[in-house]
Amino acid sequence: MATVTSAAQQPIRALRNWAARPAVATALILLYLAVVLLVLRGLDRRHLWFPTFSTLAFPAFVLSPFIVMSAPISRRLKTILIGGLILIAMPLVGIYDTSYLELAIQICIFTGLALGLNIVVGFAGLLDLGYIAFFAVGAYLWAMFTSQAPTVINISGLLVPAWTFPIFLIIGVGIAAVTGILLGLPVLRLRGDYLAIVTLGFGEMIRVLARNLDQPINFTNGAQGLHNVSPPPIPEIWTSFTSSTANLMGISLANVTPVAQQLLFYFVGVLIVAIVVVVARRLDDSPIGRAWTAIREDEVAAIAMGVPLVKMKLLAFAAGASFAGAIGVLYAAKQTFVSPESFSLIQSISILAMVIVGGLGGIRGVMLGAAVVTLLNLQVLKNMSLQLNALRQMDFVIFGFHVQNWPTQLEPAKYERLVFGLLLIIMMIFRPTGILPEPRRRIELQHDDVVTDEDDVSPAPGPMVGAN
Amino acid sequence: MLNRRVRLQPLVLFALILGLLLSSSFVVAQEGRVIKIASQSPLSGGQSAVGVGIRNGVELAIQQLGGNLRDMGFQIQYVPYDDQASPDVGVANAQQIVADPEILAVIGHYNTGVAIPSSEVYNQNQLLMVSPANTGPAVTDRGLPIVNRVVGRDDLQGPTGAQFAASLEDVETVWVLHDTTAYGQGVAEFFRQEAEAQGLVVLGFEGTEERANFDGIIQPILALAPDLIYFGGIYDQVGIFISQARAAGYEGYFMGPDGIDSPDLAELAGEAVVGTYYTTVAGPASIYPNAAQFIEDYTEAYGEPPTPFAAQAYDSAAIVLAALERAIEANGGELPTREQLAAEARATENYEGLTGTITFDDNGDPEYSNYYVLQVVSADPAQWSSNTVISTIQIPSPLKAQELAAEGEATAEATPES
Amino acid sequence: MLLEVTNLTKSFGGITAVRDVTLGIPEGSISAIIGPNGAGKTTLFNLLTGIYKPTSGQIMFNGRSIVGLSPDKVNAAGIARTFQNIRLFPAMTAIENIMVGMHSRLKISVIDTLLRNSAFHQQEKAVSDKARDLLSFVGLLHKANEVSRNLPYGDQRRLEIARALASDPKLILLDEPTAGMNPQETVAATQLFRRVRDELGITVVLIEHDMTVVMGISEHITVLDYGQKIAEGPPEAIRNNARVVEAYLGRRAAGTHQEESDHGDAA
Amino acid sequence: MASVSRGLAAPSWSLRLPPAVRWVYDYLLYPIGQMLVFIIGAAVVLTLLAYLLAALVPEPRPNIILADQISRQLPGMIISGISIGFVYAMIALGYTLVYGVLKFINFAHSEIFMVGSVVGFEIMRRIADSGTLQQWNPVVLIVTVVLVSMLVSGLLAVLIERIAYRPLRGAPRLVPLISAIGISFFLIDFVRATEAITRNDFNLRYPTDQLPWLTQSVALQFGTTTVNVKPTSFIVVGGAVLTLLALNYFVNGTKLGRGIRAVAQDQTTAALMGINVNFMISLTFFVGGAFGGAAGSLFGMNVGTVTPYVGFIPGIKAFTAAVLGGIGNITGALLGGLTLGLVEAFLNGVLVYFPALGQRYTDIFAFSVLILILIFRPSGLLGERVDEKV
Repeated sequence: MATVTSAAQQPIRALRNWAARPAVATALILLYLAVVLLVLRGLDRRHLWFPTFSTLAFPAFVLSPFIVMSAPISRRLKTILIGGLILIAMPLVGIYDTSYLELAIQICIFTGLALGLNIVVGFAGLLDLGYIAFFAVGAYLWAMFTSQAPTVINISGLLVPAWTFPIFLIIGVGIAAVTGILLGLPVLRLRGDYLAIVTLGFGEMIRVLARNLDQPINFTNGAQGLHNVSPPPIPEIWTSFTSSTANLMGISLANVTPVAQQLLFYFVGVLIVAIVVVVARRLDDSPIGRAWTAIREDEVAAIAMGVPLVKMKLLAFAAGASFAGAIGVLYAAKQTFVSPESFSLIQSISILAMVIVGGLGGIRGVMLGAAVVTLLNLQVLKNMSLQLNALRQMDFVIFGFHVQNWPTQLEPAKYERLVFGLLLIIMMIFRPTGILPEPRRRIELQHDDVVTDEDDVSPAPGPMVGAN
Repeated sequence: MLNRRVRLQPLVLFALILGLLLSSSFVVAQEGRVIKIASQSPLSGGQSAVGVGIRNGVELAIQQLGGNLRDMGFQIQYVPYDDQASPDVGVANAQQIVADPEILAVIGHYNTGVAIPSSEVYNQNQLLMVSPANTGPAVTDRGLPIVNRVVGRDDLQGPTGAQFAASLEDVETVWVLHDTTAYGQGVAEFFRQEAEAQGLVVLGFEGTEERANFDGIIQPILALAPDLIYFGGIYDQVGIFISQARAAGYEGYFMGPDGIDSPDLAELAGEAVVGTYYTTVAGPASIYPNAAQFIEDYTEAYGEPPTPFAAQAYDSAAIVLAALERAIEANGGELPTREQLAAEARATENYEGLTGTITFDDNGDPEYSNYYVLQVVSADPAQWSSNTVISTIQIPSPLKAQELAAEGEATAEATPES
Repeated sequence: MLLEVTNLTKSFGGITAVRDVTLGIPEGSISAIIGPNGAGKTTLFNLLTGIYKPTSGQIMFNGRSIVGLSPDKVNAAGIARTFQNIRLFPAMTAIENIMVGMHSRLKISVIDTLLRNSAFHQQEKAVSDKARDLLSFVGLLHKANEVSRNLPYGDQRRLEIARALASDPKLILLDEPTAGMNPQETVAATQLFRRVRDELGITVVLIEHDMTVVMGISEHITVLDYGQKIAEGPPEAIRNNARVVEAYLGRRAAGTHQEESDHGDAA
Repeated sequence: MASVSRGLAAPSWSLRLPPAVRWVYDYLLYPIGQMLVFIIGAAVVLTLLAYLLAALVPEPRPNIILADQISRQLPGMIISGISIGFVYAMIALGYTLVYGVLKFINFAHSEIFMVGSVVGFEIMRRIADSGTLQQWNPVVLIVTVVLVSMLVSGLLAVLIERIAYRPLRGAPRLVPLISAIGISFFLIDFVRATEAITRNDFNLRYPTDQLPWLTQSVALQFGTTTVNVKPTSFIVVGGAVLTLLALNYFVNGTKLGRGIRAVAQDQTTAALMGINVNFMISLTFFVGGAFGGAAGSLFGMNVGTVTPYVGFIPGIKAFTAAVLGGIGNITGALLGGLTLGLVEAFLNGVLVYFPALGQRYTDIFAFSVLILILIFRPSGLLGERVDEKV
């Protein structure tokens, strides 16, 4: 038996061993990067199959830092490659085609949110279904203070100049953290199952409030949303830097300002994500992180060992919320429009899906999950629809099937939830620890009845009381 | 030493790759002058009936009217986007659209709340947008040079409805509902203001997100028994409300804005829909003398008569195509920039479209638009296009009205002299 | 007295699990609480550590009342415990388990944590050193980095004691610490309890079914039955107490047996 | 947790009566009495609160005397509150039964309800398409529609449990919860796709227009005010009461029900006693799903038009109701559903006169009530009082 399998696996193993040699691995990685970048550079929007190629190439590019990270190459080279990809290659790709820049910014935004939620759900084990509310708080903070909409703040002349953006990023952190504590104080004493519904309700309440606070006093401009929100000012030097970079690439930008602005948002997004990663790492690897793990694994033992439950849970809530606040400010400045519709339950659930798909508790996994789900949402499904439409216009025939006859009701972009739902179910059944599982998670999942069985100490229902 | 070289080589290679990126494109793009026109409307979700009609209208216009441009040696491609009636999706699409340098114009949207944020993105990139359906005042009042629309405005549509309501003999009290969206709430506000000005008693003004069970909303209405209920919303919500309100014993009139102008309203409301009044900025295609051919062609191509706003979408696309032709001519046969095209479109004057003659004012509103009041005649959705037009009023846009007023003053001043 | 319990009562709905119990634990002693199954021993521990709030009665620890304090505050005040069915943090390593146990003795500062300044590093170093000391005290230093779930049963028991010691308690409550152990392990464990008191000076209270352990180690025994204290005193007095014998004889044999098989399952 | 065992039936200390009388008392009189007590209790409390508000703010808007308006609306509000309250209660039962047995929130239950409403539509539509709708006896028609949707929804719930929950038993709570969310998303789009392809539309209108007995409202006289009540309201209430009685009998009076209760109390012991735990869990899902399906078709008949998105809001509300009453407790689900329905109806009826607030704040107020109740009674109105361990 054993010999048969090993014989069959021989070539695969040999290949794997070969690829694991640092020099080979380095060469393979560079080859991969070269191919991806060249394809991205060479794509022509006029091509019939552009949507498909673009859907293959850009995700391949986004995944490249993760591939580099897990490759058997030296740490220093990893750092340089990843740094180069994020700080140089992506901006260049983005200048070449700004739709990729937009996607990259969205990925940054959702990565930040997913990392924040990961602190609450992954580290401390508290299921928060209303996380989007903190994002909304940040977005509304910046929007209310800069929107030209006829709100009370605008009318009483309290609008702030656009250069205060960096300050508001910090205020956003503070306000969202305070909101997190205010929500947490009453609800964190509730049992775990109740927390889910209360946070869900809280998320909806924030949305309903945003929708309705246009009267009696107009704070949020209600359903109309806050329009003409200020983006941060772009320094002259940044614009000229953008256009000269574009010139270097042989592109003459008809319109520099929007590109420069998007580029700026991209770097702010990267900066925020970097900070979030550092903060999350440091919190995790500290007495606070150990306390969270303890709470997650056994609440009763944790509190009996002197871990103050409510305080630690509040801290997790506040830490998670604070990131969402800062990212909300960035989001409002980028969209220049904020309306209640952007903060629905489905958004909270998408962020949760990112955390789960990537690997609850692990920072690298959550980032990967955020990238995958965001791309799926914003690029893959949409491009499939566009591809279908392009084929339809050409009256394309594939295996005797006229693409024109494909029912519009079956356009892929309409099945976001279906794909999402299937993804969640399949992940949970076959890989509940996510794509890149966090090691501790895997141990926790082994035989978990020991871990989650709260009931044997929860006093009243136990045998002590009997059936009352 | 050896180690060092191994470490350095990849970096050199990586720099080389980046260098390749910096270098000018090495894949020669195929020659061929392509113009793309995009559209954004809800193609999925509850409002897709109208959204798909908009897409079809644009597609038909490009097929039928693109001949001149094709003769000039351009290939025209049409890229329809689905904004799902959501501002978020609309903006994300807009970012994709502006990133494609070949897209020179967008026809869209259906929802005012989606059009406003998306047009901010177009504006940053000077991309022309012509709206076939957005009636919210803020769409054009922001004065963006790239935003135009071929239809009227809610601050005129709402009041038109209110004036009509006031003209009904047995209407003294009204109840105003809206769907808490930018569009529905906006038009409902305008209705309420004018209704009060006309001396009607507004018994209630409520927003609701409810889409299935309106029982709780109907109870207080029944208690106050208004003569007319105005619902600023879209047919997929209003239809259900009408059916339930009638079933619960409400006996007065129903009225709504152009959002309820869809055969699906009849589908959803059933018998209760008969007699419902609605105002619209887009009369049924059948009332336009020029539209007979369009109705025929549309029906043949898509297997159903044109839905509301399909003719307006056709006109929007036609205006874009005409502006393109002019801009290309002015540019000596070369593709114009987006900016040039947007300016050319704004300069549209006396364009003879299916739905009337269109001249844009400085905000991109048509100088004159028609506002119609219609009444539903049948619960059969197929009969929707035969709804009775009760009245048609032509009203100038606010800018045009100012201009007229100024002229009027001037003539008034001039008269005594002459 | 380090710990003084007066008229402590706890009822759940209609059932009174602990009724009017009064007892005192002298500082530096090793005491035992015994009684048949369902006598309310574990409930008493849960009351002492703040997991349950007493229906009535008073608990004085080190001269101050600890009634109404939450379990983490009780821990900070100086009472640590182990659980009848081991409750380690299963996916954490042995040393991490002990580090969590020190929580109430640490200065938790978000700013220090984020800045990684010298205060943070010093504290982490101290924490890790002390955790190692404790591991070597219970003889588990060589397993510091093993995940606690994978440790053998006896090691898990010892690790739980080490974790309880990590908060520098004055009093440690051990809930059936030798349940499920074989005779050799039991002897080693008994020695460990004694060392806790002798070397660290910590007062020990244990709930135990194994009478050889109880009689061999404790200086003072309290007997509970149906939630009430039926006897207390030195081992010899308890051994000969008529009420204790009566309470035990009817049920003891079967009771002890069942307990042990239960723990066998849990392990 | 012994809560599931505490159904609607009379406690064991009831009088010593002949078996037949005893049966009538246990399975008819007592539960009906309990429902009446809940309805009257909640209605009286809310009416008093409403008048109290009217006393504090007599004229919230010019020419509107709040007390007069309340009197005029009172019967209507109570009827509408009861009819939606019963729908909430029936959905809440599905959450509560599953929670009682598996200690897990079946987030996909709102979509089981939605499927029930769509199945109800499909049956009625098909009958109408065959042209025989008017010939059906009303009672037979309604019973058929409700029973078929119960069956489909129940089987769907069993299937979901098999595919998405059973493989995850023993995993941390988060895991099945997330696969439930996945199921919920999947079902919404799946139903939409099916309906969009077969009917080219997914606004699904029950063909109630063809049935005058279903659409012509009945005028009821309450003192000086006349209230028009839709016949569907009676059907909802009647259907709900009948199915609730059946559930009560099933849980408390049958062997299978006893099995479910045993599994809810202690799975291991139940298995040792020879109860097939997996079967009992499937059965629980079937019963819970069937209730969701019944609620769905009754709701569909009442509102007329359903969509694949119709489940979300009633689902959330029903879950709130279940938590309000004490999740895991059958009587609690009934109390929670009726209370929430009535609270909503009263809020809708009263808030409308406060221009600064309006009906759009109904949900916020209703939810605040939930949070307040949870803060003071962390296990809901009828949940066991858990001695706080923290």
